[in-house]
Amino acid sequence: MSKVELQNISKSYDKQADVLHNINLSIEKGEFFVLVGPSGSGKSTLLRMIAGLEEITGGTLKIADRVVNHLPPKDRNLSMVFQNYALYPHLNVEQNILFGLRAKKVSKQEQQERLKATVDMMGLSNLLKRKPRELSGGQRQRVALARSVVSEAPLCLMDEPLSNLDAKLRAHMRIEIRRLQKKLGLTMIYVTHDQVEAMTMGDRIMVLNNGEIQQVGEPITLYNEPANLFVASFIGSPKMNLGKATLINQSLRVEDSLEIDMGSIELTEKIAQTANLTVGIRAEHILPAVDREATHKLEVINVEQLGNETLATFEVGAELWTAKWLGQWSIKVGEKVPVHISNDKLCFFDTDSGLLLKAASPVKEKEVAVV
Amino acid sequence: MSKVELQNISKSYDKQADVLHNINLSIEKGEFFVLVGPSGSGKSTLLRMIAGLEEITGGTLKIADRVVNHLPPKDRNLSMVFQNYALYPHLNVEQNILFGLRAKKVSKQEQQERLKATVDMMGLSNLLKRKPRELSGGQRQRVALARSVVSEAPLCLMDEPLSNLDAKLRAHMRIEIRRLQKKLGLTMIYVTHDQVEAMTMGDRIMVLNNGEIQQVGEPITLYNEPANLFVASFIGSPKMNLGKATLINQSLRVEDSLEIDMGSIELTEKIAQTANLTVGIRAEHILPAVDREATHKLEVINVEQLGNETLATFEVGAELWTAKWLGQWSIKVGEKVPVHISNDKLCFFDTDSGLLLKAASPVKEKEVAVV
Amino acid sequence: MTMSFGKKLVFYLLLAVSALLLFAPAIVAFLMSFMSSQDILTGKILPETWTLENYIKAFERFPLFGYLMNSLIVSLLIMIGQLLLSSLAAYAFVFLEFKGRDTLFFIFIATMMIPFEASIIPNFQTIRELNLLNTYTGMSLPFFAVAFGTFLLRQHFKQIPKELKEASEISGMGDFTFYLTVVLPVAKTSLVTLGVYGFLTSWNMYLWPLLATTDDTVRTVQIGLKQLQSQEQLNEWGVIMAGGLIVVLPTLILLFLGQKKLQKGLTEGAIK
Amino acid sequence: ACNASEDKEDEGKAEAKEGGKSGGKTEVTFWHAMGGQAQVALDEIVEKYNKSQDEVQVKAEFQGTYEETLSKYHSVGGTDDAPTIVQVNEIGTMSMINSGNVEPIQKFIDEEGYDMSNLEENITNYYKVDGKFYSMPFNSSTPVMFYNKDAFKEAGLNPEEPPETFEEVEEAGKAIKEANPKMKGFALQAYGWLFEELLANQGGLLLNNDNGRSDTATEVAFDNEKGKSIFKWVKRMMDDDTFANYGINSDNMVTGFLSGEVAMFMQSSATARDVIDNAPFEVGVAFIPYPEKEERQGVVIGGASLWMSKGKPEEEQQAAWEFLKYLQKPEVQAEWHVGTGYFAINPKAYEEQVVKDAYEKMPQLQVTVEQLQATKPSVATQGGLMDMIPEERKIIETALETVYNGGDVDEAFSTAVEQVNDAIEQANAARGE
Amino acid sequence: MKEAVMMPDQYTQIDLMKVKKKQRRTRFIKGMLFLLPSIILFSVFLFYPMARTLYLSFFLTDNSGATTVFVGFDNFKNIFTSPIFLKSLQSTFLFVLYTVPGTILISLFLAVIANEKLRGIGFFRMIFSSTMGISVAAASVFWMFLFHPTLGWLNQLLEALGFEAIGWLTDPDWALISVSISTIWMNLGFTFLILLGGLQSIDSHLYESAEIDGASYLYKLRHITIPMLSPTLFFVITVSLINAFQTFGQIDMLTRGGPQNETNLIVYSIYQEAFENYRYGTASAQAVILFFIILFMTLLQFKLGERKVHYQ
Ligand SMILES: Nc1ncnc2c1ncn2[C@@H]1O[C@H](COP(=O)(O)OP(=O)(O)OP(=O)(O)O)[C@@H](O)[C@H]1O
Ligand SMILES: Nc1ncnc2c1ncn2[C@@H]1O[C@H](COP(=O)(O)OP(=O)(O)OP(=O)(O)O)[C@@H](O)[C@H]1O
Ligand SMILES: O=P(O)(O)OC[C@H](O)CO
Ligand SMILES: [Mg+2]
Ligand SMILES: [Mg+2]
Repeated sequence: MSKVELQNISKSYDKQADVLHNINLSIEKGEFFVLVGPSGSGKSTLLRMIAGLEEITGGTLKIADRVVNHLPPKDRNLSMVFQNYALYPHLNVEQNILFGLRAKKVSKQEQQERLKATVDMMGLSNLLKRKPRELSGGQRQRVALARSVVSEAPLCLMDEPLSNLDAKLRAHMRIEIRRLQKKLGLTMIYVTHDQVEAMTMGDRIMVLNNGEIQQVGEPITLYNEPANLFVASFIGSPKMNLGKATLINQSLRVEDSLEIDMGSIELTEKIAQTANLTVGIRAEHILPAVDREATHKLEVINVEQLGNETLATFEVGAELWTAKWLGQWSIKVGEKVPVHISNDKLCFFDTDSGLLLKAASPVKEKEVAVV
Repeated sequence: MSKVELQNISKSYDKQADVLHNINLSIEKGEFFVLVGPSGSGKSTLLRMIAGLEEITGGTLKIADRVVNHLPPKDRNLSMVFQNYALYPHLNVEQNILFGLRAKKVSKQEQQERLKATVDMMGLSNLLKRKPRELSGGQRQRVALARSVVSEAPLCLMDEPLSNLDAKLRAHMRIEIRRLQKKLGLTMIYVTHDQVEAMTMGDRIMVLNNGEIQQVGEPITLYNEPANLFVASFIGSPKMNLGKATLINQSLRVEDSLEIDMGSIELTEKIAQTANLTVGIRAEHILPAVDREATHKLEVINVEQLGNETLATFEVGAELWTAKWLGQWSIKVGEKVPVHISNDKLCFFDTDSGLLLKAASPVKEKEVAVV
Repeated sequence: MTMSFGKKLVFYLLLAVSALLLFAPAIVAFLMSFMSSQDILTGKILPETWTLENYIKAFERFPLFGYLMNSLIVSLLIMIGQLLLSSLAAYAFVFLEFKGRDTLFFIFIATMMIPFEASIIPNFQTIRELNLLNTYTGMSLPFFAVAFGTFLLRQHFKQIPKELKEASEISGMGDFTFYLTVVLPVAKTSLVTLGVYGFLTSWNMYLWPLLATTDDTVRTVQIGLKQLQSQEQLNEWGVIMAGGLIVVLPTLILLFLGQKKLQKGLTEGAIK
Repeated sequence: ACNASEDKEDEGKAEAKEGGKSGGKTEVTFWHAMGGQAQVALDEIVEKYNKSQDEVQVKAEFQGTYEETLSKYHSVGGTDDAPTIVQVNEIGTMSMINSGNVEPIQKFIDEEGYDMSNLEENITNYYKVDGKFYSMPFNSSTPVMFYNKDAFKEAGLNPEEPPETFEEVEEAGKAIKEANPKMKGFALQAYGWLFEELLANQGGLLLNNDNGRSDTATEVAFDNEKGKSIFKWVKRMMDDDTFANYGINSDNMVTGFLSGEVAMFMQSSATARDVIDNAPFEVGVAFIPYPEKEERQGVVIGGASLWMSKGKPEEEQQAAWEFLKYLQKPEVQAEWHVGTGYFAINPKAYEEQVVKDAYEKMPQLQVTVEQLQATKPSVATQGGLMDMIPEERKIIETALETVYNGGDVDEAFSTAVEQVNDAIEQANAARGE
Repeated sequence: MKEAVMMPDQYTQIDLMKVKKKQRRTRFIKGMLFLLPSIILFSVFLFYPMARTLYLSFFLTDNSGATTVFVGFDNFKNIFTSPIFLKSLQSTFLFVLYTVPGTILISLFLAVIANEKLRGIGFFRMIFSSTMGISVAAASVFWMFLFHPTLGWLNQLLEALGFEAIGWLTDPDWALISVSISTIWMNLGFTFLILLGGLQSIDSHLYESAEIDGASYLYKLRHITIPMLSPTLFFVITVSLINAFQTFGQIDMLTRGGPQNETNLIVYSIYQEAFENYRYGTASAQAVILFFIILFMTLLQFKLGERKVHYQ
């Protein structure tokens, strides 16, 4: 319910200058805002600055239209869920949840009311007397969430809250957190290094690298139109296949080994004039040439059968390209396989600046008839 | 190059009896054999017994047709890569790799030769003088591998060697290990809790639960024909959708909420006679009813856009079922979406014994014309 | 790991011989404390007849029980004082950020290098001046602040996830409350370690209680033992040994009870 | 922390320092250095005294050896923790006077006109400094030579005629060794006091300025043949292999004597009861020896006297004085004498029946008295007086040990002289002299 | 209009600076409050005495320790020309030389054999650590008897084996060794506990890995155990060193510095000088020397030792 504004925020540590650099950002009330980026890119730092756990070196931070740079954490009216949950190991679930309320001297009765409501919502009612070490990872996670919910703070910060969980539980918790946030109308700032989480949970994603914003936008936008090479290779799994390319007339030569005819596709002036081109194509756009005409034959370096899909890896010059096909395909390592690379699915980047020159032609949004 | 045979192997600790129970298994020369199972199922114990680090409580262990129950580790002619690498922190990379050879008093010259060969293969040549703490996770992993390779032991054991790496590095190392094993013709026993690793690396997989073998077979077999409910929900991601079902004539009622007409599909006597049935269907077999006729309409609980695929979650009675569709679908939470559940893709299990009664009709293996 | 039978045998042999050698002085003392003087003077190894005479005498000759109580009080005082001061200081060094913190910490650590014995004279004079000779305070106060304890606890506190502190900051909890309600309970084990260690070392103190007491009513058991020994002119070894055993019994029991924790706690604090 | 401990401290202190009164009685703390039999005897006397009246309660506290007691007293002198009465051995006299923390008992003698003349003259001689009594003599001893009569018999020596001179001791030692190779002849504990006594017995002075009695001593007076003769004597016995070395440990020496390792040794008469009672053979007691070419001069009074602290309440001091007087009574001294081996400082005690009975049983106890009475009064037998004598003893002890362990006599002796002179100089400097 | 917008911003700028300063001050005060009890006690019982000791070392004193005459560096000159003090220094260094390596080697051996996973190992660990619970006074009494020239078990044993009895505490050639033996014994427990802890924190996988590589027991000891234990070893060496220089109790009870000052270790010498000879001045001078010795040794140890130590 709180709007968060960052104006020219920057951060330097004694030992490391410019951990964050001129961050300008506005997060809307009730928005689920996801922060992604490689390790060390400054995600946690940003979050902790918003929480007031880290001093702000420069710029202005506003929460709910109030400058809060100088306020200690407790006066910012927010809650935070830590990566390792930060549960007090010597307190039981109930005491953990109420810890903050007690510190704030909330009346006993209100404590109990809020506790009950929260605990019911999170399904923790019959774990109240357990110590954290007697809980499973997922249960701990929920306690940490409950602690944040019970505080009724309108702004909630989460730092990689799911990274310690196993895949199954993680999938489950993803849904729960999202549901809760919607229900309570929280403004959520959520740090993760997991792309699936980023893609599936956020209203908007911000990609951070080296303390600079790479792109802010809706998940699908980031997937389809990555602003630069970094975002392209960071968002999506398997990562986008990339290769250096030279354009001669309408023919594209990738990594000195792959010729792609651009046919009738119109290439802007910009692309033609870029000295060093990099092209990218998503794994699902290298198609098996079964129903389609084969554009290339590529040698298979590795095959991974995931059951419902098959990942084939090919060598393209110095690069390894991966294709992702639905179903189970019987391909053998060493075979040369005919594939179809749709030239309209290529993205073009300027190798030097890394910027996107042209995105792949939009995929048609598929719809299911809704009743 | 060593064959490994386990005959009636079992293991009890002082504090915990029957950690492993009557394991019978034969691993072929040069095979890449993967061991999976949930935490505490006995994977490490089994591996350590083969290595000679743990006493064998009962049964016979043969390596290369020789009974080795009584032999100390060093006489079993094998190498092992530990989950945490177990690098000697006070020795540099070279010393780490050569530790075993020195202990065995291999001649200086041979040490150097083997070192060079191994190091070149693993791309460690310019890290030789570094201490482990100065290496990245992936580099450490490679040193641990190199240590095992340099020993030239024909049998190699690995205990969750990739579990500490990040996703990208992990994908890379998967391929490298597999390549190395093929190249050296090693017999490999590989413990993992990661299904992608299990599915993509192993010639055969063994699923262990509670110290008992659940199923042994090729990855695809395990995916398509899980021997029981445990394997069904353990192999594959997202996990197989399961639900309790009752069969009345040819009509299947799942979780009291979904009616599936079995149409012309022939159900064996066995299925008809089973009191408690559980049916399962993989996420990719719940299809969007676009080109196909809709068999059901389900309410969407959650949608996850992964960019190249969309996961939709539906409520089916008490269970949550997930569908996985290629591409980007615009569905909203709360909508009722028409889907097609192919009745021939259903697996049938006996709820009480957990055993598979009938697997899904075989998927047609797709083939690409090979040149 | 599996170990061959022969290897096991060798280890047991080594262990048994070492244990015997190491414990011999204590065993000798134990045996002698049950011997009559006659047995001792004739160089017997085992008592001819086991007698409790020596223990009775030891208690009769000396207010050993009072000494034990004094030792207990002084050791407990020092233990509590050390726990309190060290934990407060360690808290500041770990959880508070302020100017000069690292310098102060360095100074604290440097005090470990000042031998107490080297400054014993002025300390004695101070205690005398403060009129604290022959008081429990005088015997314990100088040992309340110990760099070792601060250091040990600091190492343990550092293992408390920083997030606990941050979480409590966000929920608006003050430092002292956090120290009391979170740090102390969470670091219980390390407090026990320091407690046992502090208790053992103060129970075994020698020079200071020797100087700081002149009065039987506050004397500690170590000094009592020394007196017992210097007073028994004709080598009533049995009585002396009985006294010795009475003196070591409480600490041995405490040590055996706390051994595991102590070992773990001490190494952790010592190394990292 | 401070508060909590203060509470306890108050309790502790309350007990420790109730001071003046306890249960209506005036309490007198009495620090002493008496262990073994002597402690048993002393405790008995104190208990009797406490029961004999209901005005004064004496609390006797053992404080270790004389050195430890003295140093402890110095460390608390002038504070509330100081005892009412402290027992200090003879050589601590000067150090006590200099400390300024004592109440000379002359004050009480004068106030009451108490008659000190009924005490043994030799003893009062020692403790009268500049014509004034600072402390009350209590336990006085001299060193004597104990010998094993059975061993003498075995060696064909006359057990009733113990050796008198250094040379005779040596001869006896050889005879004993001959008869029993496992037994040594003589043991001399490395103890400064014994050196001083052997020196005085030849008429040698310890310090210049008349043993420090006419003026503060400025250097040693034993740097001569008399002093060295003692070292030489030991050396000769060592060469004969008739000397038993127990270093500074008196306990071990006594044990050695009792278990038949050595036939003769010198020690304070104070241990007489302990030795006689515990020996499984007949013990002889004799005068201490002297070099043949010298004449026997006799011994210096050893043992200790009792001092009163300054600054204590009038009442407490008075009570202490009462107790001190009690200790002089013939019947008390008689008991003390036979219970330990110390003299009776009040000669009337020898007429008590207890003494007579004891002499029947243990005629040896008489020797100590005889030796004292045979002493020729002189500056030498009056003994040295200075505050650094404890240090002198340490130095002499080290020198003796050096000889015991094969060191060169001349070197050890001259080093000792040098060191003692240094110590004297320093002590005088510290007093600003 | 523009200015109007700017104004509040400026205010907040100034405010922020002030607020920050204030916050810094309160943080400092809070930190000090937590440290205050320790700082006070350190000042009273550590820093002040150090200064006072230094001060005293320039004076002569009377029996109660009050200064009388200022003598400058005379006290230092005196002790450095005094054969007794020089002897005491020599004995102290010898004592350190005997006890520190002795303690470490023996406890290392004990820790290594007690680190095996064997049935009943807890019992042995208990025995090995027991001397930590035995006080100096009690231990001295025990050893005093063992060293007894006639009754002592050591001499009885020697005689039974046909050797000469030894004057353990009276023979100047033996006294320091005897005291060292008993000291080593007293220190074993603590050192053992720490070393055992160090051993147990070595990752067992390292040994398993070496086992598979075929390394022998001694090879593992030499190439894994010792290097991995080096930080712990470094710690115990430092602590033992400091402790050895501060030995007092056993001297006071066993030998009182004798024979011939052979065992007159520096702290005992300080004690005697101050509390038996009443020369607080020279005693303080000795204490100052002791302080510098320990400081120097510790620094030296850190300089030389650190390099060889392997930290994780
Ligand atoms: N207290 C500190 N002092 C100096 N540098 C720091 C400090 N804390 C973090 N850094 C540096 O700041 C950078 C950003 O750190 P931050 O923790 O924000 O990264 P992150 O994006 O959260 O990474 P991860 O995904 O690994 O958690 C890193 O380079 C880190 O080394
Ligand atoms: N030394 C031991 N003593 C007693 N029980 C043990 C011991 N080691 C393992 N176990 C038990 O044996 C069972 C199997 O352990 P194991 O380590 O083989 O599991 P795992 O399959 O490797 O699990 P994970 O995936 O968590 O590594 C567990 O229940 C464990 O608690
Ligand atoms: O042992 P004592 O009491 O006879 O005293 C001997 C000496 O005089 C002490 O200085
Ligand atoms: Mg982070
Ligand atoms: Mg495992």
